[in-house]
Amino acid sequence: MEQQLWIIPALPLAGFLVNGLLGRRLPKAAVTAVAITSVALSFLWVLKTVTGLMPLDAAYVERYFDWIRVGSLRIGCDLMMDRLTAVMVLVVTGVGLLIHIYAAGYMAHDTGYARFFAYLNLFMFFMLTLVLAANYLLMFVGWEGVGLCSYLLIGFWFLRKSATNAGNKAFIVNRVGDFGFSLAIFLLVINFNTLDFGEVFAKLSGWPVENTVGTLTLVGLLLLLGATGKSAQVPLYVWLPDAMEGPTPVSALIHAATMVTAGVYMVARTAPLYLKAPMALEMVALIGLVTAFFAATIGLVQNDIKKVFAYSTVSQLGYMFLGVGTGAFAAGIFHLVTHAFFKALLFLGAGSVIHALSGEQDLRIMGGLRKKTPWTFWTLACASVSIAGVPFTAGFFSKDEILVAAYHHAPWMYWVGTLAAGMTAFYVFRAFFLAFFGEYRGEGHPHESPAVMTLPLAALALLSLAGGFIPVPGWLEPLFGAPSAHHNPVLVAVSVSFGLAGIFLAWLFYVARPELPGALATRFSGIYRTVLNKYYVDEIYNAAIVKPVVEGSRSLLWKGIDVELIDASVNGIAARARGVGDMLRRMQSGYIRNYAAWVLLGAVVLMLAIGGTR
Amino acid sequence: MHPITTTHYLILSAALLAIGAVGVLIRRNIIIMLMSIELILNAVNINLIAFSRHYQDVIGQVFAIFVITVAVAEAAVGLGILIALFRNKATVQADEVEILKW
Amino acid sequence: MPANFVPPSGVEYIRVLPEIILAAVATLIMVLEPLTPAPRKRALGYLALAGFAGALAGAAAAGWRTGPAFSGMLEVDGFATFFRLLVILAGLLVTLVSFPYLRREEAESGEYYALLLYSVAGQTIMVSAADLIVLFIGLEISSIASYVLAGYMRREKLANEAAAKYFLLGSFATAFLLYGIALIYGATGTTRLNGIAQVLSDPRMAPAGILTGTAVALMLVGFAFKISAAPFQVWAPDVYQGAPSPVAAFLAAGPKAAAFAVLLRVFMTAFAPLTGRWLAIMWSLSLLTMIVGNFAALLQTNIKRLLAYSSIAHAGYVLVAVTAHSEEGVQAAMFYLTVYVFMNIGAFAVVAYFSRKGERYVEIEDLAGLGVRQPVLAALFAVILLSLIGVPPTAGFLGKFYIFQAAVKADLLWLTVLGLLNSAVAAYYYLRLIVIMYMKEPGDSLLELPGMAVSTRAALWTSAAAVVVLGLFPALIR
Amino acid sequence: MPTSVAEEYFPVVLQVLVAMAIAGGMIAASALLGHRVRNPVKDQPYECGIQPEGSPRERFSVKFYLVAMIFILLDIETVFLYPWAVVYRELRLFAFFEMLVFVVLILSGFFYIWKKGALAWSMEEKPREKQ
Repeated sequence: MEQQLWIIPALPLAGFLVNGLLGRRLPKAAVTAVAITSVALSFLWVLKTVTGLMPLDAAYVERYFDWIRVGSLRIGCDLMMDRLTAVMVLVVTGVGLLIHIYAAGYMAHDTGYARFFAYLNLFMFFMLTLVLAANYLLMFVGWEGVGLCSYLLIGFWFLRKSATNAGNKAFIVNRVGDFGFSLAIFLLVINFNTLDFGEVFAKLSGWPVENTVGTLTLVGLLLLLGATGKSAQVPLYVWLPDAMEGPTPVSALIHAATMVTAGVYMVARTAPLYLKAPMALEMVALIGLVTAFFAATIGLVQNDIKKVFAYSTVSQLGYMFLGVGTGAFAAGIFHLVTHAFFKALLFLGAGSVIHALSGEQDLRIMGGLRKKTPWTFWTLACASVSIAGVPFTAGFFSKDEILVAAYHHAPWMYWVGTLAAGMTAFYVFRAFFLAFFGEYRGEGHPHESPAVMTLPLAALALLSLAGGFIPVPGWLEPLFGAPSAHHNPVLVAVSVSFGLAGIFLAWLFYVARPELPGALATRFSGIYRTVLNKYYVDEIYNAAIVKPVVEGSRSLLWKGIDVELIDASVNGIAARARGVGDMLRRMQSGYIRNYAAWVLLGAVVLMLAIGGTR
Repeated sequence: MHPITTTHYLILSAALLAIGAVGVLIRRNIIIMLMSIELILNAVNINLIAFSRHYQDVIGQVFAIFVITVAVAEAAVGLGILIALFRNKATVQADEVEILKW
Repeated sequence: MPANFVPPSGVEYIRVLPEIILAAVATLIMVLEPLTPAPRKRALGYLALAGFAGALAGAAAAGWRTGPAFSGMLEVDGFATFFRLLVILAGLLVTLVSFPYLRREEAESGEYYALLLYSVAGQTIMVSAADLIVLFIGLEISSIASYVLAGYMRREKLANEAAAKYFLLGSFATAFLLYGIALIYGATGTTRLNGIAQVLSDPRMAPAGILTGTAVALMLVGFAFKISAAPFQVWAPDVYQGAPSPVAAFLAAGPKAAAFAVLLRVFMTAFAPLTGRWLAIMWSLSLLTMIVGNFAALLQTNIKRLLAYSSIAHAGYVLVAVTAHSEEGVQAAMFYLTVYVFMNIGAFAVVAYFSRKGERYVEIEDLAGLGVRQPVLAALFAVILLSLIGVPPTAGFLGKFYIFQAAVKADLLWLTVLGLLNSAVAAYYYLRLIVIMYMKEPGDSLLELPGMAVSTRAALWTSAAAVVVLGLFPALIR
Repeated sequence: MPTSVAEEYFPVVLQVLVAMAIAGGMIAASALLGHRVRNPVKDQPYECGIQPEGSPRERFSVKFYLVAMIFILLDIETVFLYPWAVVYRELRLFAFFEMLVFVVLILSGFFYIWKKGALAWSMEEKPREKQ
């Protein structure tokens, strides 16, 4: 118990309580101080713990108290630290800290300042609980908590109708995913009578590898459903682009670096189970691949800078799932780490651009910011280079690990992946060139962001470039086995060439010959319009699911059953009662002789009844 | 000739009871209704005396005297109320007395 | 008979003390009445109060020395003392309520108080009667006095009509009762309650079934009328509406409680052997009463008429206790009647005060906004209404609880279920009053509401307090 | 003692017959023997010579009813005196006081009626207006 793991999540919780309860009364500086120090202290405590547990070959578990003890089932409030958790916790607290600092500048003149930081701290608390949890139920608590915080933060500017709608959409879609997750938890309880990771995986050894759809595969698929909801994969990704309604630091922290990666972490954590259910694992890879390719195509034509990066996140998450799905868990996690760096940087850069243009997000109105916001320009350049997979950048190392693993798993996956990588490079640089090259097309007078914003950008830029050299796969070896040794240079060369081709095309389209994209768009107007409208997925969902459910409940449940059946019967009884009442009331005709008749009638009846019986 | 037994008296009193009860129902005038009630009370008296003779003890007769006294008291009060009613509504017809209803 | 006649000993006079005091004071008032000038009639009222207080003491004193009195005619036991105290208390509260009422209606006179005293005297006799003759005489004294009381406001058409109806139907039903008593006397040869029980129980002398059956039926008619049970309750709404409110309070409390006492005593002792025959009838009577009382009240707009139907409904509940014909049943009935007396007098006291001169404001709508204008009055009335419904903290709930508990013990399951359903229906028209008082805007009827007289306030507070206190500490009178 | 029912009731029947015979005989005799001269004045109801005004059918005033009722009420009390008188000897002192109370109660009733002015016939004598 000496490492006191509980302090890591407790600190952000304390920050939340202070800001949440006293926030309005504290000056802005105090609020910022409380928020940032709580995350910083948490980060330091993580460092102390990780260094303290250094060899960390086995999972280090701390049990605090029995949360649920029913019959033989014991679910404790226990936290756990092993190598995977260490990586996740470092990323969450590290990137989180940088984003907190950035947010201090970005949200400086926003009225809900204290409320914003309170929510951010609460989010950190839930994310850390999710990552540190030693059993599925506590992880589920974190899972729900982050969902709640994402709802709160997306709809932070609740006066805007679109923000609240986006918040609702995110929350509901997440709930659909969580539905799958909870079913999986129930199955685990039924089959293993415990939810503790260690015990579950220990009992797994007795189970055979399932080639048909057995319980393990079912659990795997349900967990995958939960993961797609949280990490915005193909069926349930629709909420992430709309989540851009929230402030940019939120998008950076939650919808890029930490929350969306929870799904990947969960799949990685249940690796032993997935290894026993190859079909489920295959499904993970498929989902990942489809999402990566599909989201990349949509990203090509988006005009809102944040929407472009949103689809890029969906696509990169697809890569992570692809990595994990093809058995290369270490590669998946490695990409998760590097992605956290450059995607956070991309979003924060975009935030800085928006800040500079005082709220303008449309790429077509930007341009020529190279001279006006040099810091942002250079840091964003590093991020773009890294995500495009230019050799020796962080993105290059992690993405190629995944693509190589995909090739060994199934060659066609490699080619689709590489094509998607090319598209990624294209749309990132399209946004980059549109924003920073050519003349400034807007009316405002852009200005560079203050130091408090550009410093985190610089730090992240450094990490995006040098991130590749952090030995994440090596570090995760005891958990997931050795990374695939065969580094086939040919595959690497092919994927790099695709990346560079993407960059060149982007340069050609948007710097050299700006009229080209317009001409191309008119020629293939049909395809262009469908892709621009996100393949009308939202509209399809609306028509297929939302409308029937809402209409059904209104006409059938509410009008049909509730009104006709229940109300009618209740009112009916009341009306009958009044009817009887009225009839009885009429009994009092007011005539004495009627009354006498009643008395006599009563007497006769009584006499017959009592007298008559022998 | 068979002697007159208690049952004869019972039958007589039952008849009187019936007449009295029907009288209350049929007759319109309240005074007549009052009279028919007195009739029933007298039927009761007949019964009491018959049973008293049957059991050869005095309880029945004592009871009869009390019944008579009570009947008088009732009649006095009843007529009093009737006069008050008559003063107000100038009618003794039972059917016109029907403001209070439902 | 004279040979073994022994003059009543000293102690027997003490047993009859309450009756003596009540009758003496009443006669004194009657004598003084013509001598006192109009403005000082209130003094007679105070004399009546003193009379009631004295009678209470007398009843308590009589209560200590239980036993027969006047060669077995009266039986002063726990049961009798309990009801004597209850009935005298009812009379006292009604007198308190009557002071301001009579002054306002300019109808102050000694006769009113004397009649109240006589009626209560009749009831105390009824309650402690061990002989059918004495029982009948007590019943008649109380009824005749109440006929006159009902028609007390001679100038008003409604009062006359109420009195005429009450008189005609009252005497008609009592005639049946008398006929029943005669038949029972004929069947068993004695009018002593325990004597009748003995004769009916031993098979050798069992008289003809038809004779006893008809006798029981006819007597039941008389009692059912007095407690306003179902087929015979037609008189109650009209009379309660027509009679002045304090009298209506009295009718709902005094005579009804005494009638129930007599019903219990007669059917529990004298007709115990015949239980098998009258039980089913009692069962259906109580059900019918509850239904008529509750359902007819739903559409009422006049408060007094509504309270009349509510009192019929409550008679139904007590009848359930009677149908249980067990020791708990009697206990439950006694407790319920006490609470019932307080509730009713409280409710009618509010109506008496609220209805102003000539009882103009007796419609339910007139209560609108009372909660705003007169919070204390509204609160007291609400407490009483809640107790009438039977909401837990109040005594009304406990009363119903004991009754239905006794009923369940006597496995009258269906009756209990229907009874509870009925009290649910009852909740509607009681709550409607509370809703109107608190939720509606005050109409013009509340403008010139004069201050409440001390005596009505006292009566109202005692009844409301009793309802709450008994609710919390039922053991006081179990 | 008369054995059959007929003998038992013979005297009663006889008495009734004799009564009817006398009454009927007188009416019949006056109708048959009397010399009847009909004229309007004669047809008027005979009121000891005073000129009758108004029809005999007009209503009685309440006073008459009042007096009648008071008479009946007080008269009933005598019914209770008879049995008392018969057994007075055996009951000794107790009965005397008992009856004393009874009579006092009745007299108080009478006193009330008297003071209330129910017995005062003529208008001016009314001591106090009845409410």
